[in-house]
Amino acid sequence: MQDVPTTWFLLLGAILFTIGAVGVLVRRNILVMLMCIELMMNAVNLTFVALGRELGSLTGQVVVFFTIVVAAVEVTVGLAILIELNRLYQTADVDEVAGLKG
Amino acid sequence: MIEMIQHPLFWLVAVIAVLSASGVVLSRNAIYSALSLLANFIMLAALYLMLNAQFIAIVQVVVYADAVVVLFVFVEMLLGAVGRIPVVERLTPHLIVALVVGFLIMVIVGSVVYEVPIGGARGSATQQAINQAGQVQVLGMTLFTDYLLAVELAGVLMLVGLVGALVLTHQWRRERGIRVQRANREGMPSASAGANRSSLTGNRS
Amino acid sequence: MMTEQLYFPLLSLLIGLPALVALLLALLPRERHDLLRGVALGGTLVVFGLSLLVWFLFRPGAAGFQFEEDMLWVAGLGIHYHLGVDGISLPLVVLTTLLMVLAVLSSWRAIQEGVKAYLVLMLLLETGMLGVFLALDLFLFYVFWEGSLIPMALLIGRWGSERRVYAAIKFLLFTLAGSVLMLVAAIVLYLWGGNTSDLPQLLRTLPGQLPFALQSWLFIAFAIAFAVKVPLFPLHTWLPAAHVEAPTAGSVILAGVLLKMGAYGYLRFCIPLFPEVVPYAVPWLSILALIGIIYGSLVALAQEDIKSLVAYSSVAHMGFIVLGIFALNSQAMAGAVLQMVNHGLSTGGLFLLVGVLYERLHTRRMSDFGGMWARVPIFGSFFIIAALSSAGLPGMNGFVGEFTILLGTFHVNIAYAAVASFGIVLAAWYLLTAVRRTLFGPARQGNGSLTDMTAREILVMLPIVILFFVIGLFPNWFFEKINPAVEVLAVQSPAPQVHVQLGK
Amino acid sequence: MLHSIWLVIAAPLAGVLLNGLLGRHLGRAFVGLVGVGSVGVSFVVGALALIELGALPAAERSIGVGMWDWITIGSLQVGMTLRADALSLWMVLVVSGVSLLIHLYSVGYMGHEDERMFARFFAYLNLFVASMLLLVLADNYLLLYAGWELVGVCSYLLIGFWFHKGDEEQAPVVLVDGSQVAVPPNLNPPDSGKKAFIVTRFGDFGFALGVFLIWSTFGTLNFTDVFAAAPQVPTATITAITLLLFMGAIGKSAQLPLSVWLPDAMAGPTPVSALIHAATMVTAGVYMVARNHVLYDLAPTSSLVVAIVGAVTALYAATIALVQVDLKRVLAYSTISQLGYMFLAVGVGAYAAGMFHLTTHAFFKALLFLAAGSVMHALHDVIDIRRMGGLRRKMPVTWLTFLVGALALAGFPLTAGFFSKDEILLKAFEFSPWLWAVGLLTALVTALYTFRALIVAFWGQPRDWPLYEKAHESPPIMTAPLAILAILALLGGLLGLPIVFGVPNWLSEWLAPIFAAHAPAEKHMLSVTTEWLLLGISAAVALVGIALAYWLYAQRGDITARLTVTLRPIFVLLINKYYLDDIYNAVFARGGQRLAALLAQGLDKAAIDGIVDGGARLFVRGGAWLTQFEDGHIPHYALGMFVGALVLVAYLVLR
Repeated sequence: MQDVPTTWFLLLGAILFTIGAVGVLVRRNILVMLMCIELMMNAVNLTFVALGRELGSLTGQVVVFFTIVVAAVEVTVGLAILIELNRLYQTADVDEVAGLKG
Repeated sequence: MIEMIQHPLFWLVAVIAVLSASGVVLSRNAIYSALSLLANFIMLAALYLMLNAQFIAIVQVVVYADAVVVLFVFVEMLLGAVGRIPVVERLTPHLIVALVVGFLIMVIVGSVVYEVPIGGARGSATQQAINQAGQVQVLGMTLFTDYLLAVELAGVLMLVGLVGALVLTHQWRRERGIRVQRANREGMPSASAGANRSSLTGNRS
Repeated sequence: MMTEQLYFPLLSLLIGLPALVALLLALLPRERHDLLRGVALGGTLVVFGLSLLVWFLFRPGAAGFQFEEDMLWVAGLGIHYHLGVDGISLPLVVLTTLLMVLAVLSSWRAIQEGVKAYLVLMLLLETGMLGVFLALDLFLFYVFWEGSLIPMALLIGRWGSERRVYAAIKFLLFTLAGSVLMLVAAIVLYLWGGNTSDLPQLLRTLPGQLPFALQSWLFIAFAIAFAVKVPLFPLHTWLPAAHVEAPTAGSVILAGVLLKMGAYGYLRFCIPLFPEVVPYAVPWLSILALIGIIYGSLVALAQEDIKSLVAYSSVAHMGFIVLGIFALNSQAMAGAVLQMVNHGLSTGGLFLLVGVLYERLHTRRMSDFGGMWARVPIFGSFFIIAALSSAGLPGMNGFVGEFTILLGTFHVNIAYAAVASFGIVLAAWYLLTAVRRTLFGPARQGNGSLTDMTAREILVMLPIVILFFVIGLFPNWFFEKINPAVEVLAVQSPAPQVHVQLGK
Repeated sequence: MLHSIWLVIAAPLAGVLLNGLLGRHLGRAFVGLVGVGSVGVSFVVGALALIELGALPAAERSIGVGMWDWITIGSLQVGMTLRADALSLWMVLVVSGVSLLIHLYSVGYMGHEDERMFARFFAYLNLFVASMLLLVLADNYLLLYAGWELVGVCSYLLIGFWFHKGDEEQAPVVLVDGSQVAVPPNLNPPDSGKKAFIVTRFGDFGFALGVFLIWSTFGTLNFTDVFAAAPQVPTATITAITLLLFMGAIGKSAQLPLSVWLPDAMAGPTPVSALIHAATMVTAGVYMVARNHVLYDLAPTSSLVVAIVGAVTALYAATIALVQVDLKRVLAYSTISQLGYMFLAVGVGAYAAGMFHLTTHAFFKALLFLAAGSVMHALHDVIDIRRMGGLRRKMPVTWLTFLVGALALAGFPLTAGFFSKDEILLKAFEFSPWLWAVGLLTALVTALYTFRALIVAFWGQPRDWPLYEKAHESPPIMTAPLAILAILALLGGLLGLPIVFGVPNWLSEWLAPIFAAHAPAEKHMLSVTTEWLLLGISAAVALVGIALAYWLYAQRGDITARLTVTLRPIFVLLINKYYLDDIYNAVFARGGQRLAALLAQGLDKAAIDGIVDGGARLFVRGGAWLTQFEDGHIPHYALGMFVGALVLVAYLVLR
C-alpha cells in the first residue's frame, strides 16, 4: 500500500489556503480575520511538511517550526493591537477602522 | 496496521479540516469560529503525524491548538458583544472580487500542484535515516547546529513580541490612547465624532 | 602631464576650506550671531585670498590645466579625484570666491533667523560651486553639481520671501530633471571611454570611438542639463521664481555663479567631448539663445517687480553668453567667458542694490518707488552705474564682453549678430525703465524715512564697481588668461568662415 | 604736447572724479573752478598740440598715441590709441573751446542748484567733454564707438538732470477765429533722457553692426589700416559698411527718421542743450562721416543717401521750427535742420565745408542757446515765446548777442553762418541743383523762423507784464561767454572765406591733408561768375527771409494771424511735428510695451509656466486620484495584496 501522495496534501493545503484567504477578505470581524490568517499559515505549513517528506529534507519541518514561532508571536501582538484598537474605536469591525490612509 | 487505513484516514481528516476551516469563515459568532479553528488545528496535527512529522504535530497541538486558540477565546471573552458582526450583509463589489480572487488562487495553485512534478535535489533525510536516529533527535540536531542562529533569533523575536504585547496593552498607554482617540475623532466624519467635537467646543466656550 | 612647481594641493584646499569652516561653524553656539558671521566672513575672505593666489600664480599664455591634482578616488570604478584650473574656470573661481565674501557681508543684517544654518549652507554652497569649476572628472563634477544644488534650494526655501517653497521646489525639480539626463550621459561616456570618467583621459580615448547617433544623444542630454541651468528659453521659468523669492545673497550667488555653471558646462564638456555634433547643434542653441535675448528683454520690460526684471535680464544676458560660446571662434568664446564674470558682477550688483532697497521698504514693486535719487544719492549712483554696466556701457565691463561676443558671432553669422545686437537696444530700454521708475520722477510720500546706504553696504558694492571699470578698461588682464583655453576649443571646433581677409 | 594728447581727456576725467566723488564737500566755487579749469587745460593742451602739428610737414600731420592694449583676442587687436591729426585736433579745439565757454556760463546758470546737484552737474559735463574728446581722438572704430556711446550716456544723464520734474503742459494756441490748436506737452526730463538714449541706441545698433562688418571684412579696426585696404574691397561691402555707420549718425545727429529725440532733449538744463544738443555731440555724426570719408568716397550710393537724408531733414525740421512756441524747441529744430545741412555737405563730398559749418554752427548755435538760457534765467524758466516780448529793453546784452546769433543762423551776409552755409550750397549745386534748391528753400525758411522767434521774444511790447517786470540782465559770468561767442559767430567766417574772395580758405587748407589725400580728383570747378551768382542768391535769400519775418511778425501780425487760420491744417500738422512722435509712440513705445506685456502674461506666465506648473499639478492630481484607493479600509488593502500576489504567481506560472 502506498503512502498518501504528496500531491493530495498539497491540494488540501491549497484549499485551506483559499478558504483562509477568502475569510480574510470577506470577514469584517478583526478577530476572525486573524483566525483566517492562522488558517492560511497552517495551510502553508502543511505544504512545507508535505514537500519536506517528498524531498527527504528536514528543512521543511525546520521552517514550519519557525513559522509556528512567528505565528505565535504574531497572534500575541495582533491580539494586543486588537485590544488597543477596541479601546479606541469600541468595535472590532474593520469597516469602522479606516485611519490607515494618507 | 495504520498503513492500511491511511487513505481513508486522510480523507476523513481532510474533509474535517476543510469543513472546520469553512466553519471559521462562516460562523457568525466568533466563539464558533475559534472552536472551528481548534478543530482545524487538530486535524492538521493529525496530518503532520501522517507525514511522519511527530515533533511538528506535537508543537502544533501545544502552540496552536492550546495557546493560540485559548488566546483567541480569551480575547473574544474580553471584548464581549463586539465580536458579533455579520458574515456577509450584502453583495458588494469587494466581495465579488474577493471571491473571484480566492477562486483564482485555488485554481492556479491547485493546477500547479497537480500538474507540475515535484523537482529538486533529494535530501539525505530519508525515511530510513530518520527512523534510525529518531525523528525528534534528528530535527533537534538540525535546529541546534545548522539553524542555531535562527533559533536564537526566534527566541529574541518571542521576547520582543512578549514585551510588545505588554507595552501595547499596558495601563499607561491608556491616557495617551484616549488623547490619540480624541485627535482621531476630530478628523473623522462620524456621528460620534461630531458629538465629541461639539462637547469639546462646549467646554471651551 | 607635468605638475606645477607647487606640490601643495592648493585647489583641494580651495574646495575644502569652506566646508571646513562650515564644520567649524556647526560647532559654534547658535546664539552668537556676530561670532558666526565673523567666522564665516573670515573663512570666505581666506578662500578669496587663496583664489587670488591661484590667479596670480597662474601662468598666462599656456593652454591646458594648471595646479592639477589627480588621484584615484573610487579605485574599482576608475573614478578619479582630478582637479585642475584653466583660463575658462579661473575667472569663474575668483568670481565665486569674491561674490561669496560679498554675499556673507550683505546678509549681515538681512538674515536674523537661523543664522548658523544659513552660514553653514552658504559655505557648503561655496564648496559645491568651486568643485564644479575645478573638477576634471565627470562623476566628481556631477557630485559637486548636485552638491551645490541642495544648499541653494534650502537657502531659497527657508530664507526666501512669500512663495519661497514653491520657488525652491521648482528650482530643485528643474535642475534635477536636467542633471539626471547628464548622469545617464556620463555613465554612457564612462562605459564607452574605457571605464574612466576622467575628462582628459576621455578626451584622449573617445575621439573616433563614439558612433555619431550616440554622440548626438549624449550631446542632447548634456545640453539640456546645462540649458536648464543657464537657463535657455523655454527652460527658464524657474529662474524668475527662484530669484524673486531667494534672499538677496541667494539671488547674488544664483545669478552670479550658479547660472555660469551651465555655460561653463557647455565649454568644458559639450564642445570638447562631441566635436562632430557641435556644428549641427550650433543653429539650435544659437537660435534658442537669440530667443532668450529678445524674449528675456521684452518680458523684463513688462515686469512690475524689480527683482523679476533683473531676473529676466539674466535670461537675456545669458543668451549672449551661450551665443558667444557657440560662435566657436576665439573672440566670441573669450568674450563669453569674460561676459560670465561681467554678468556675475553687474547682475550680482543689481541684486545687492535691490536687496538694499527691499530691506528698507519691504517692497519690490517699482510703482512703490520713484524719485529716490534725491533721498538716497549714494544708492542712486550705484544703481545707475550697475544698470549702465549691465546695459553694456563702454569703459565698463559689460561692453567688452558683449562687443567681443557680437564681433565673433558676426564673423560666423550676420543674422545672429544682428538680432543679438538689437537685444542691446532692448537692454537699454528695460534697464533705463527700471532706473526711471526707481530713482527718477517725483518723490513718493511713503518713502520719507528712507536712509542711504550704510558703510557696510557701500563696502559690499565698492569692489564690484571698481571691477566694472577695471574689466572695462583693462580686459586684457583677463583675456591673457582666457585666450589660450578658448583657442584650444576654437581650433578643435570647425573654424569660422572668413569672408575677406585683408589689411595688416 | 602732441604725444601727451591724452591729457586732453585725462584732465576732464580728473575733474569728473574730483567733482563726482567729493564735489558736495568742496563748495560751489571750487567745483566750478575744477569744472572750468579742467576743460581749460584740455583747451590749452589741444591748442598747443594744434600749433605743434601745424609746424610739422603736411604729410606727417598724423600722430598715433598709444596708451595701452585694450582688447586682444587672437586676431582682434584693439588698442587704447589716440590719433592726433588735423581733423581730430580741430575738433578738439572746437569742442574744448565751446565747452570752456559753456562751463563758465554754467557756473552762473546753475548757481541756484544745491551743492550736490551743482557738483553732479559739473561732473556730468566734464564726463561729457572727456567722452566727446575720446570720440574725436579715437584711432579705431571701437574707441570711436566707445566715445559715441559714452556721450550718449552723458546726454541721457544731463537731459534727465532735473529728474523730479514732470511733463510740462503747453497752453493751446488761440487763433483769431477763436478756435484753439492744442500744443503737445513738453515731455518730462527723465523720460526725455530715456527716449534720447534709446532712440540713439537704435541708431548705434546699426553703427555696431557696421563696426562688426569692418572687422569681419578687414580683420582690423584701426582707421589707417582700414582706409589703406578699403580700395580692394568690393563696393557693395563698403556701401553696406557706410550705410550701417550712417545709421549711427542718423541717431546721434537726430536726422530723419530718428530725429524725434532732440526736441525733447531740451528738457535738460540750457547749457546742456547748448553744449551737447547743439554744438558738439549731435555733430559727432558729421565728424564720423568726415572721418570715414575714404569709405564714403568709395560708396557713392551711401554718399547720396547721406546727402538726401541731410537735405530732407534740413527742410523738414526748418518747417517745424516755424510754428514752435517754445524758444528752445525752435532752436532744437533749427539744430536738426543745420545738421541736415552738414550731412548734405559731407554727402556731396564737401567734407571741409561740412566741418566748417560744424564749427560756425557750434559758435552761433551755442550762442543762441546760451542767450535763450539767459532769457530763461531772467524769466524764471519761462520759455514760451508767447509770454515774452519787448525783452530787448530789459536785457540788452542778451538781445544783442541773440541778434548776432540769429543773423549768423539766418545767413546774413558776412557772418560766420553765411560763409559756411554758402560753401555748402555751392558744393551742393556742383553736385546737383535739386539738392541746392532744397538747401536754398531751407535757408529762406531758416531766416524766417529765426527772426520770427527773435521778433516775438525781444521786439514789440511785453505780453506778460508781471513776468516782464521781474526780468533782469544775467550776471557777467553768463554774459561774458555770450559776448565771446557772438564775436566768434560774427568773425568765424574768416576761417573759410570763399575762394572767389581771392583769399585762402584757411580751414579747407588745414584739413586738406586729411580730405585731399584720398579724395577723388576734382570733378569740375564752377566758373567764377556762377560762384558770385550763387553767393548773391544766398545773400538775397537770407535778406528776403529776414525782411519777410519782420513784415509778417513785427509789421503785419494781422496777416500772419489770418494766414494761420487759412492754413490751419498745415499749422496743426507742423505744430504736431508731422505726427512722427505720435506714430513712434504708438508703434514702438506702446506697441513694444504691449508686446512685452503679452509675452510676459500670455507666453511666459500662461503658456510656458502653465505647462510647467500644469505638469506639476498633473502629478499632484494623479496622486490625489490614487489616494482614493487608499481609503484606510484594511480589507481593501488586503484585497490589493492578494491581487498583487495573484498576478505575480500567475506571471511565474504562465511564463
